[in-house]
Amino acid sequence: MKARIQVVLCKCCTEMPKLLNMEKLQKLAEDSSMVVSVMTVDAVCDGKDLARIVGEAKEREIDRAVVLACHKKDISPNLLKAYRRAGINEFLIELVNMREEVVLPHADEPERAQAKAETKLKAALTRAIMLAPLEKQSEEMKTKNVVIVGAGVAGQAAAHEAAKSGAHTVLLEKTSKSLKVPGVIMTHAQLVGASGYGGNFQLKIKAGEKVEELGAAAVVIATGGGWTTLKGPLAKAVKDAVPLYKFYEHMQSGMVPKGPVVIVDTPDPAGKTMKVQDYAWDDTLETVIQLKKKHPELLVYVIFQEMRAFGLSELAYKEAADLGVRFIRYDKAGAPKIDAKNPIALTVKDFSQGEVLDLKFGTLVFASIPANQDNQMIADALRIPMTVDGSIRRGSIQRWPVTTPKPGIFVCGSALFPKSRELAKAEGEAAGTMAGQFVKRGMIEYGGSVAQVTPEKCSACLTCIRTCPYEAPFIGAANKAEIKVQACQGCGMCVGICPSKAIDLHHYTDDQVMEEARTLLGGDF
Amino acid sequence: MNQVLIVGGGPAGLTAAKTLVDRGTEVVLVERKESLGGMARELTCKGLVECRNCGVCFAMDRAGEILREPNAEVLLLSEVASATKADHGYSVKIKTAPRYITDDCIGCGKCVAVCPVEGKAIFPPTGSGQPRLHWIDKSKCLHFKKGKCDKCASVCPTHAVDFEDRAKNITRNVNAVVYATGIDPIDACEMSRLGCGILKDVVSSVDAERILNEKGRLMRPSDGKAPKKIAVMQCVGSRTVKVGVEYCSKFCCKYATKMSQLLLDTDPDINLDFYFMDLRTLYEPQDEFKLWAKSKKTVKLIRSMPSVVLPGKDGKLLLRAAGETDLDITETEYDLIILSVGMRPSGASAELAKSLGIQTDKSGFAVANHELESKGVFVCGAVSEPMDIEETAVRAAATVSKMHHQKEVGT
Amino acid sequence: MAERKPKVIGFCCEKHGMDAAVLSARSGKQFDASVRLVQVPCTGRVDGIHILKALEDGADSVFVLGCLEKNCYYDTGSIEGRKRVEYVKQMLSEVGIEKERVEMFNAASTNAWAFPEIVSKMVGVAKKLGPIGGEKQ
Amino acid sequence: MIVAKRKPLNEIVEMLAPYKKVTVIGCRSCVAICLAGGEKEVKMLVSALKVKNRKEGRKQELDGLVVERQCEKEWVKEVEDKVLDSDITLSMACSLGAQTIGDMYPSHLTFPGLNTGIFGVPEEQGVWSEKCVGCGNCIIHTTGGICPISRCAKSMLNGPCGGSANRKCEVNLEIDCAWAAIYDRLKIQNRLDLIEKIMPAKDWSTSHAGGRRVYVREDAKLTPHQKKGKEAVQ
Repeated sequence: MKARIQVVLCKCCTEMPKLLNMEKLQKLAEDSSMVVSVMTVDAVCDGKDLARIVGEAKEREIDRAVVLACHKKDISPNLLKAYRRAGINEFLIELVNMREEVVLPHADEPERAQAKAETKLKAALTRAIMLAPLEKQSEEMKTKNVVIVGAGVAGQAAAHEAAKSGAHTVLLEKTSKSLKVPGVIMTHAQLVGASGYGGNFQLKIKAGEKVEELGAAAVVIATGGGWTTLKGPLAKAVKDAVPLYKFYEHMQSGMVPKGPVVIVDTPDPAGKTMKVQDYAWDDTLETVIQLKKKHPELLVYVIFQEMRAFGLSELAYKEAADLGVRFIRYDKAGAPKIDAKNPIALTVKDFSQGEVLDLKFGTLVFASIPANQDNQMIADALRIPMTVDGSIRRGSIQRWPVTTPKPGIFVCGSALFPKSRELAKAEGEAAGTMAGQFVKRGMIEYGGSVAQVTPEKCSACLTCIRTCPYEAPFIGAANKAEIKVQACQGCGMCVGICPSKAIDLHHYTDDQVMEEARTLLGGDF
Repeated sequence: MNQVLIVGGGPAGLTAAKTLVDRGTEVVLVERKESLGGMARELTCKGLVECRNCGVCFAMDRAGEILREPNAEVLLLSEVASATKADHGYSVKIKTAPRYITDDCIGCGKCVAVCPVEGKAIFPPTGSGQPRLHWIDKSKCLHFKKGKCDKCASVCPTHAVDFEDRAKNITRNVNAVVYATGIDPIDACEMSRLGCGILKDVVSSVDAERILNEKGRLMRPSDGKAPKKIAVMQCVGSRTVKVGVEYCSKFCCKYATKMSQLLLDTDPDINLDFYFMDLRTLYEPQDEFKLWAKSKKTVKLIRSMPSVVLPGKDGKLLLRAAGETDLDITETEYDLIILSVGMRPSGASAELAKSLGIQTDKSGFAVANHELESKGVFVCGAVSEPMDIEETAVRAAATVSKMHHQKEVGT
Repeated sequence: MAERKPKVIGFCCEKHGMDAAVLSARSGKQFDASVRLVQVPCTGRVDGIHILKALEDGADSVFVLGCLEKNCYYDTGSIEGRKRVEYVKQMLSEVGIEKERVEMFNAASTNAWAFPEIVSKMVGVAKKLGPIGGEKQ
Repeated sequence: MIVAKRKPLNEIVEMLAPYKKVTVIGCRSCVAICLAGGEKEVKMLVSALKVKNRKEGRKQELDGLVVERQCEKEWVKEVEDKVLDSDITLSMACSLGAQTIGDMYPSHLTFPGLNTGIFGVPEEQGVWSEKCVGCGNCIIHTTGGICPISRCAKSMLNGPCGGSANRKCEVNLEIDCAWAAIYDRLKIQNRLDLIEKIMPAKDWSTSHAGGRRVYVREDAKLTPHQKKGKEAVQ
């Protein structure tokens, strides 16, 4: 293996404080094989020095470099750009974090620090020789479509925001409600299948009876809560019980509710688990206040396990109480019951007062927001994770709050977690913006440090396919695993788990990792 | 060339800045303190093995990104002196106080060690704040007071101390302002009956977080021993007319529950009692915390607000509280008591806010409205209402998206 | 020569794992020099072979450091990583080698205290157990 | 597929202790798929053994390699020299692989590295369950597609037995009663009448009871005339 290596030592990072013996390091570098140029610069982050480095690199026609500097994240952008100008592939540049790994933490032990630095240099050189050039590719997004599943508060907000950054929004709505939002609106439509990857999805959408294909660059999941799927003894006992949002709509439309009105947090208060569905408190309080203001004579009860009047809705809580709304807290033991034979009275034990109450009611309202049943179908179609209680699971917060683990798929509102209208709207806007920005790029960047399969070794055991969070591996025409490069994020999970060692990760191949480790362990410090 | 001024380098400001920068808008971020991160700097990550979604790392990671961002101008130790309406936005004057430390600082802390001033005049960046540079408080530093001391300068291995550093006045023309000055924690000592400020081992949650963030362990301030019996008390300062904070601060239950879990992760044989009014944990439909508490023998959830904390025998603390349903009074001994304090909006009624035309509601929070936004002033983050980091991030992104729209309509 | 220096190697994910190390360094924290860091994109990339090979090549103890579980940049990477480590630990105990020599850790980018603690723990293990097969190696 | 499990390493260590030069051979078929004897496992085993030897200060040459299908002579042939060059071969394939090598090189020692278990189905990643014992006479068309021979602890043909309670087996309360499952399945298929039918005692001669079984396909066999090399010689 022939190579022409340039070694760059950054004084700013590796010398300050005066700890390491730069001359020795330089000497070591010069003496190692295949090193054609060694430079010591004041600061690699400094434009002038970068220019010098590049000049030298061109002149000595080096083909790879080892840079001893500081934290990768800080220097790599400019450094790599500079080297690209010198026509050197970014994956042939090995950055060594001398500053944070050697100089700073070992300030009191110069000898050991020096030895460690030298070993790290050796390791970097070993690795540099093994590095291979990699090209990043890009692919045009075929459409500007942002498909938004669900046209609730969050969905509509998302549509508005996405449209602002020039995306074509397609809103899928299960019912036939008419809306004023930009873009296409498909009623009676459901997402039933999907293929592809962030930027170029192929979605199967069931509109009415027929199923049609639709290309999409990004997907926003805004299915909201599963209001319609209220389950539990109370719901069973009282046929005409309504979910909160319905009650609210009726109220807006000027309908006078049959009193007294009883609002219960969940239809399954004595449920096996300690399940208290995060009851849309702000909405409930808003509703009862309006109700009380409209009809002061009406008796209104709110029955709950946990009063989650977050933030400013605490004030609404007070206001409601002052208006004469009766709040009753219960616990498992005294959970509300309704005699199915005469479903007009509800028995509940007021926990704080300890008395058992018999409440006659005209209207029974449930404020809980169960997880939406459709989530399962959608998560299945898009192959994204869910939580145990049936809502969509958000990806790592390292990425962003409203994202799923899969790039290009965003999620907002009660699909993630039961929320109030107001917050759902904000999340919708956030998700919409992100989707819009994602589409605006118009290109998918991919490749580089991604996984690759050696077909001869593959046993098509499907382990990689089951393990990958991004659906990148698939079984190709040759009945061997292949990697969908556009979907691969380069985490290497499939590589680590492949029982036949048929997959390897570019830039972090087994040999590269183990050789580096070996060299590092070779040093004595 | 459109530039946006962001006031406040906390979670809200940072998220807004990042969102804007990502779409090619240039931002000027003005932070009063010496490092980015706002409240998040001093908050601890609540996970040991498993993430508990406190969102702290999210804010701090953004801080790191913004500092690397070429399109973001970060001004630390700075205040916006004035913002006057100009065509296409505002002309803002920014005062930047000198730091007296250059970027060469490597955060070794030798300078702090040698500083002769009582309570030090040179400080490391607060908590996990970014960037990791020290700074000198001119008002305390002997070099400026007496004009001779240069101990820090002489000991600094990278000669990063620069007494010649001068204050700067910067003027920028921006076409929008994001007002995200965030919050101030309520001082637990406003509730003197709970022993804060009188008894050493009564700490506010803010202190607890700071210590956890620094050391990863909680110690008794009095004798530095590891506490074995801890009480966590909710709604200190929130939901109390006395302190004048009638609203619920929203995030206290979240951080307190997660912190309690962290405490038991680090030391399983801690006995922990959790006093609360209503358990308002965020994003937990299953009441995970209740389930968790049930599964631990050493954890008790007590629905009661303790009335008073008294000194007990051999350095312990005595906490008096009424029972959950019956009203008989019980007294329990603790090694350490953590008061979960709420928050107040910070700088919602500051001069700058007024000059920008930001009004406040009766609880003192800044009010965001369309009229303001049409003038290019956007209020976001916890200064507008109580919220946790994750919600802050979401809302900041949402707010900024409005601005995007404004510009297309406006200029 | 003085008493033998322990050899500790850590496979460190380039996201929060590395960030935690960097932050602690920038906070002026000191830790034993004998730790060697190998950067991997994600702890999910770490393979049992890497760990065993490191022990073969003379490491006294090996640790893997990744993002907090459920907060892994690649969603499930650090969970995978932990599984690999557990498997290796089991293999080691089967051949009668102290399984404490191998550990999995998680850290977030914001806790500066975590990394030095991890290092001192693993160095402690290395010092206590000494090199595999004694000094002669 | 055939599902196997790695032997406890201490057993393997013991087996190999006396020998200086060891070749570990894995297989890319069933055992790779059930994560027991693929290249990864082979490499990890070799590495673990090397670490062990390092500890014991034992000098032992260990080499690991993998073949496509160890139960077929041709594939094994490819690594013949490696095999014969060593004192002992540790087969990381099912016992079929181990025996194939053993039969090919009788004088050479070949030890098993795996415990060959079951004809299993991967229920989910990391979980394999037995669903066939290879009795040589399949009857699942009469039992709703569920094999009582393998899935019932007593291999009952006319179950369930008296020990079946709340869908669990009396032999081990962890196991579901196969006949309960069969009942459900037949019910779905509206073939419950089949459960009434008394099945005659099973002829086990097609199974292992009939002695070692050899399946021959005359039309597929090569005639002496076709055979090449020494195979042609009777």
